[in-house]
Amino acid sequence: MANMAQAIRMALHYAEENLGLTDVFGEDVGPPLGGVFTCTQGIQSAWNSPLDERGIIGMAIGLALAGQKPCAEIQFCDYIYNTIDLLKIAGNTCWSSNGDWNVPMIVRTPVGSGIRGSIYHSHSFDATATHIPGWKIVMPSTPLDAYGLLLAAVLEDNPVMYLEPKALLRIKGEELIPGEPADDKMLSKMIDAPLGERSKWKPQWPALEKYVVPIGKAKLVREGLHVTVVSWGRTLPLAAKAAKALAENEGIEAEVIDLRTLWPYDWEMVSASIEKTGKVLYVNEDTEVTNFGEHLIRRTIEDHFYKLLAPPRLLAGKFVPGIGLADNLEMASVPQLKDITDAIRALAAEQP
Amino acid sequence: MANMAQAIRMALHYAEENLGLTDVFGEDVGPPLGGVFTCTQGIQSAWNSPLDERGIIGMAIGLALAGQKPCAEIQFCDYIYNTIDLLKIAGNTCWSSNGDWNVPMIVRTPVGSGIRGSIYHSHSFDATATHIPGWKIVMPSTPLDAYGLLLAAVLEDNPVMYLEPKALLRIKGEELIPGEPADDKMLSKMIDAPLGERSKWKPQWPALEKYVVPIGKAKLVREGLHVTVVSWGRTLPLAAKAAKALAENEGIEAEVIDLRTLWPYDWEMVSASIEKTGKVLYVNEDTEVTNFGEHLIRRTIEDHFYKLLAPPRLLAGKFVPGIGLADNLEMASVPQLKDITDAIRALAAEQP
Amino acid sequence: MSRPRLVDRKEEKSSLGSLPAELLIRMHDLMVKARVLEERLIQMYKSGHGYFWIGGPGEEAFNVPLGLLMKKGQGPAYDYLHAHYRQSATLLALGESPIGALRQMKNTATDPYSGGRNFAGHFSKREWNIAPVSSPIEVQYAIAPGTALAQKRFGGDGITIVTGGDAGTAEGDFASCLIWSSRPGNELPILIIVTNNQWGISTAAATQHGEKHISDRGRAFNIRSRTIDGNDPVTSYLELKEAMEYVRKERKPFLLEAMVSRLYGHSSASGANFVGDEPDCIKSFEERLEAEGVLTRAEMDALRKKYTEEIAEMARQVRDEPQPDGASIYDHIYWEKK
Amino acid sequence: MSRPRLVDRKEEKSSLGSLPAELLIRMHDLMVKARVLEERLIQMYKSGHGYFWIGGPGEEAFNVPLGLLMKKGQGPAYDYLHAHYRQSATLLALGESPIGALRQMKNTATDPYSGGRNFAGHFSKREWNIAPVSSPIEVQYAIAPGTALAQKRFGGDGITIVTGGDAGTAEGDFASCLIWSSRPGNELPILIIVTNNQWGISTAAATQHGEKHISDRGRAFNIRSRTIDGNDPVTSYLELKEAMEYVRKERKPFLLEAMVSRLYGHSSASGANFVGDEPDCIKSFEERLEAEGVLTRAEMDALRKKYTEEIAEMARQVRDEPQPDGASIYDHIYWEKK
Ligand SMILES: Cc1ncc(C[n+]2csc(CCOP(=O)(O)OP(=O)(O)O)c2C)c(N)n1
Ligand SMILES: Cc1ncc(C[n+]2csc(CCOP(=O)(O)OP(=O)(O)O)c2C)c(N)n1
Ligand SMILES: [Mg+2]
Ligand SMILES: [Mg+2]
Repeated sequence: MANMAQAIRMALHYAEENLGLTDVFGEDVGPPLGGVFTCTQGIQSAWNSPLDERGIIGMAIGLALAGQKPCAEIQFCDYIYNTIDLLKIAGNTCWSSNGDWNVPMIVRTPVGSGIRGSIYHSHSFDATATHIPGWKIVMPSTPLDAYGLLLAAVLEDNPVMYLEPKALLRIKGEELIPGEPADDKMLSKMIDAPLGERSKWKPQWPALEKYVVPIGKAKLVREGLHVTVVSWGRTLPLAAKAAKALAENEGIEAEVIDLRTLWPYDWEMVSASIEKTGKVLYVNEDTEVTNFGEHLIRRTIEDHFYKLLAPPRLLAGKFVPGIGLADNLEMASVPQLKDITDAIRALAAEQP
Repeated sequence: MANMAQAIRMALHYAEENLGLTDVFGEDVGPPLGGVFTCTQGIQSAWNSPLDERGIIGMAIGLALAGQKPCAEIQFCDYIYNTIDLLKIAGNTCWSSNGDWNVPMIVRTPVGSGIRGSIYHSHSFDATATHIPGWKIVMPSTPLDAYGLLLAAVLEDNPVMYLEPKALLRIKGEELIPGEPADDKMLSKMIDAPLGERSKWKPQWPALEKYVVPIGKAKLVREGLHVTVVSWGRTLPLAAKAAKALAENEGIEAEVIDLRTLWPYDWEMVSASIEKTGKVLYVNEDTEVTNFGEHLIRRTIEDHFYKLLAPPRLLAGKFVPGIGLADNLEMASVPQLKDITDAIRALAAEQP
Repeated sequence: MSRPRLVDRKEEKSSLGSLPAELLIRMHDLMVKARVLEERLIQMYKSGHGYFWIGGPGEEAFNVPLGLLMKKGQGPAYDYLHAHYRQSATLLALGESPIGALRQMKNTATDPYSGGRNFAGHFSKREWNIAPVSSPIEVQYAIAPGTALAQKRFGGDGITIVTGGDAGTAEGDFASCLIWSSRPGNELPILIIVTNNQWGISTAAATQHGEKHISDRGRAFNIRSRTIDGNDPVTSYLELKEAMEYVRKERKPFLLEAMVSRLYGHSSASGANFVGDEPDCIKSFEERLEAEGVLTRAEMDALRKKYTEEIAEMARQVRDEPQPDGASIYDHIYWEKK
Repeated sequence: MSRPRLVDRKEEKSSLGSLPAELLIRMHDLMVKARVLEERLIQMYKSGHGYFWIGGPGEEAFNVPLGLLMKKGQGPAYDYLHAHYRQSATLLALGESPIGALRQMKNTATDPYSGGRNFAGHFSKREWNIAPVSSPIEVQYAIAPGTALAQKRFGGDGITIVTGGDAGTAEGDFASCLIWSSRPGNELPILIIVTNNQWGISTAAATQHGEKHISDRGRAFNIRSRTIDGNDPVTSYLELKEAMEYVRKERKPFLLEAMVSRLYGHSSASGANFVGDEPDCIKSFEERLEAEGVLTRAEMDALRKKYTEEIAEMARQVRDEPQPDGASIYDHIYWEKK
């Protein structure tokens, strides 16, 4: 099966061929590199930009205003923080012009920890992104969702922030992308650029099909009765793994939801699950002060307070200025499998 | 009594004379204007900068690294969003260098609604600021606190974000600043620059005294038994007013806390109050998704869940892309007196 | 700041005769109309019919020809304008009615640019490729290369025009615009304009800017660059025409700095009073029109009177129009398919 | 990108004879030491003793003279350096031991620059006014004017030096630096350096930059500006000396662009293999030193061997040093008074 980077590449290819995607651009996005995580290799409309994030976001807004369908990349979300004003403009242009203009652009950016990226290749962007009105924000945790959400993003009329959990970009999926060859070696031969000289290389794209994961729909990853776990991105597979182990070894049945869309999020699914379990744990790796999970806790409190069996919990990144390079530092800063397991276990065990 | 703009000016004067403040700068901060809200009139060390917020924050960091004590102004916090990366650097420099360097700088910026400032003179900065580690963040709601917190900021060894609720800048205080003459007409004659030609004008400063409001200490504005209301900035006096009216007319006794420092905040005082009332309402005017009040709700849930008599509530700005210019739009977007009164009343009345 | 350098047309005043009388009269008409509109907006502010005024009195001699020379329409075949907040004259020259500006001033629900949400002077008109004006200084310079790239790709002769003030060029976005517009082999059809009134609110350009001319910044990027007297409508017309023809044909950037006046100060925040010590482009143009017999004083007075009455009447009409509802804050957060 | 323009010293190679032999030998020594250090860091990365390598092989001819010419010390009387991540040679020339870089590579608790928190090449040394290197490209250009202003005020001859790469000059912060450094009457004592290796990761400068020379951007601001051959240590030394003397004395900015090589590609992310097709400053310097009889091949071989052994020994030592504790993440969020 494809890994997430390949899935993104295939989605971009499908979208430029079939859905009107016009520009895939950013630093090192075009040939020869095709992106620092290979996500844009072989994409026809991919081009390299100057090293200027403000220029990149500005260009995307301008292209969108002129009827193009751009997908801009910020190489690491760690470097997006000088563009927040422009992101706000992309998000407020439709509203400020009272519905005169829309800005159908996509920003893709890798987020999160997991590759020993040190202070500036480990940031999360959940909290900042969800505080900006006017955007839709998605974050896949599987290659298939990555494909389907990217197609949905291209079909959107509004700005979409597409967050790529960098720790998952090289992880292979468990489901085939429609049209993807069953053999991953073959897939790799077809669409991965060769190492070294590649100026004459052209990808051979499989006959991909349209597959859209609607923005705003979460995914029930595992059913359970004792506690609800809501997560997204890097921590989602860890939560699923923790839940599986807890079910097998300790009889704790956690229901795991992959939020997938951070905004507008699928409160219906989350709410129904909390209704059932009475306990909810929100897991993400952004720093824990003014964290998007805290919004979800507030929402939980508003709708479910009197029926909760335990306080809704947040497991998130520590409120420190960065993720340090050394193993111990990274492990201590953001939720790891053990932290998630412990948190689920504790919540399941909690008695008023 | 001095208004908050005058209080800030007096604090800057006191600090440049006595506490080593070296630079008060930003767009239109120096003569002839002395700041768009007059906060820097007559300040010796005030100077005008280029129209470049990134340059302003960068300059402040550089000055602080070189042992100066700068106080930079961003003319409206609405224009700070292209500098978030630099604010993050100011906040992470000590940590990233493992304690080698510190960055003792202050950023002052007016925040919030209340002057029909439309989309770009109405922003709040609470959520974004509190999500950046390494800073201390204060926001006075009275002239005396404005004075005392600014002196504390100048005495700090770390970056301090000093948020000025613009709706309160022209409101007179109810307490004298130590050294301030009792007669405000006289104060105005002494320290307000004349309209029109003022190139030869010099302020006559009163004999100000040192008065420090420690960073991290909240203020109990009103005692009460039924519900705790925690607020700061523009909404704080409204909360106090609502509480007073509810006590007088409806027998609802709300305890009102002015948080004053958003980070690191005075959990001890807030927590003790919640312990007493069992009910808490957090009021602020930043947009309500991924809002700092949601952090305080999470904290409340963590520490008090089983003893709460009602769900902790948030009253904040609506999650819309801006505050529209027309009266109706502004009123509908951010908490007004009536909204706060209604929220306190409803919470006081809430029965499980 | 030194005086403008009139690159081709040297120190002599441009001759009225280089333009047909009809055009001169049309430009004058629009300049007066724009001035009367701005003065009405100021008056509305002063009498409590608006919260804030900012606008373009003192820039008419430049902004009118700009509007006249634009290729008006929707989509990449036409010109895009990424304006700042002093460009009512450009809008009027494009054919816009003044009533829209009055409505925005009064923040009525009928305001065609923002439905009562935004400040005066914050135009938006998709039908004519007028991108929404937003308050943060200089962001339009980061955005404009995007529409220009779409046009480069589309072909034809549509161009992108971006304007802003002098102080704002200190923001990095101005530099970004120069860089993105001059990528080798990917030069963009963009006319980069700076209207230099030598002030940023209360701050004199001379205290913050080491450049002799802002337009000199284009030279390092091999961008054709020029500083002109924007207070002269004939110069402005001719220079804009030349610059626009270059951009339309060559599909390459041009940086044009126009020296202009700021006749009512920065905005209502600084009082919005007539300043008196800066050149008034209408006054000097009228002197020339009269001296050269193109228009008489009486004709010009009548014109001003006509616009004053027309626009006052519009202002009265606007006064009774409804304000937007509070509940409408949730409208248009996302695009509603049309 | 065209070849460097050697403004004063034209096309001829600078003569070794313009510098005393002792200095040539010292520069060579440091260049070799720096190269050996970087090669060791790469080897550590390749053998799993570090997660990421980025550094300066190919910039030694420029970075060594820079370090030698700096006025080393703490506070505004001394030079401030706002460096980027390719400046190990500058640090060594200032007298730093290579072991710090090895410790940072191995992210040990003993890492003197970040305690195991930051990537290789991210130096920080307050004692010598070395501001912490941070990964976001170009922010140092926004920050550096601050230390320069403090120095302008302090007097004396201490200056601020800021360095960065060519691709990064597309960020607005580079423009900000030019603007803030050249405010009329407030010109700053700052040496603004760009080390131009003609690449930003995989992107060739020629595809993104319309400037003939990046240094041309200084001219609009009346900043003295020059592009030099940074692969020649003699040219670098002489040009840096001249530029620094100007900045020290005149208290005004100078923009210096040095053309350099990137001998092991961008970083470990691009493989960190020797590229072979770019000028190697040590190789060419050694040829000249040998030709002119300053050093023999044998002496130079011995020197490299000596450093290889010394640094390998240090790397062995570092290998056994402890990693920071998880609990230490909460240390130094705020300043601890010393
Ligand atoms: C990013 C940003 N910073 C600050 C402001 C506040 N502000 C509004 S206009 C202005 C001065 C603009 O001067 P200039 O660019 O010369 O344009 P002018 O108003 O003179 O036409 C300032 C500082 C703003 N709107 N946006
Ligand atoms: C703001 C920012 N954007 C992107 C990156 C990722 N990045 C690291 S180095 C680099 C290229 C830098 O090129 P240049 O400025 O020429 O310096 P060089 O590495 O060639 O010395 C990029 C894009 C970054 N570190 N910071
Ligand atoms: Mg101006
Ligand atoms: Mg480079």
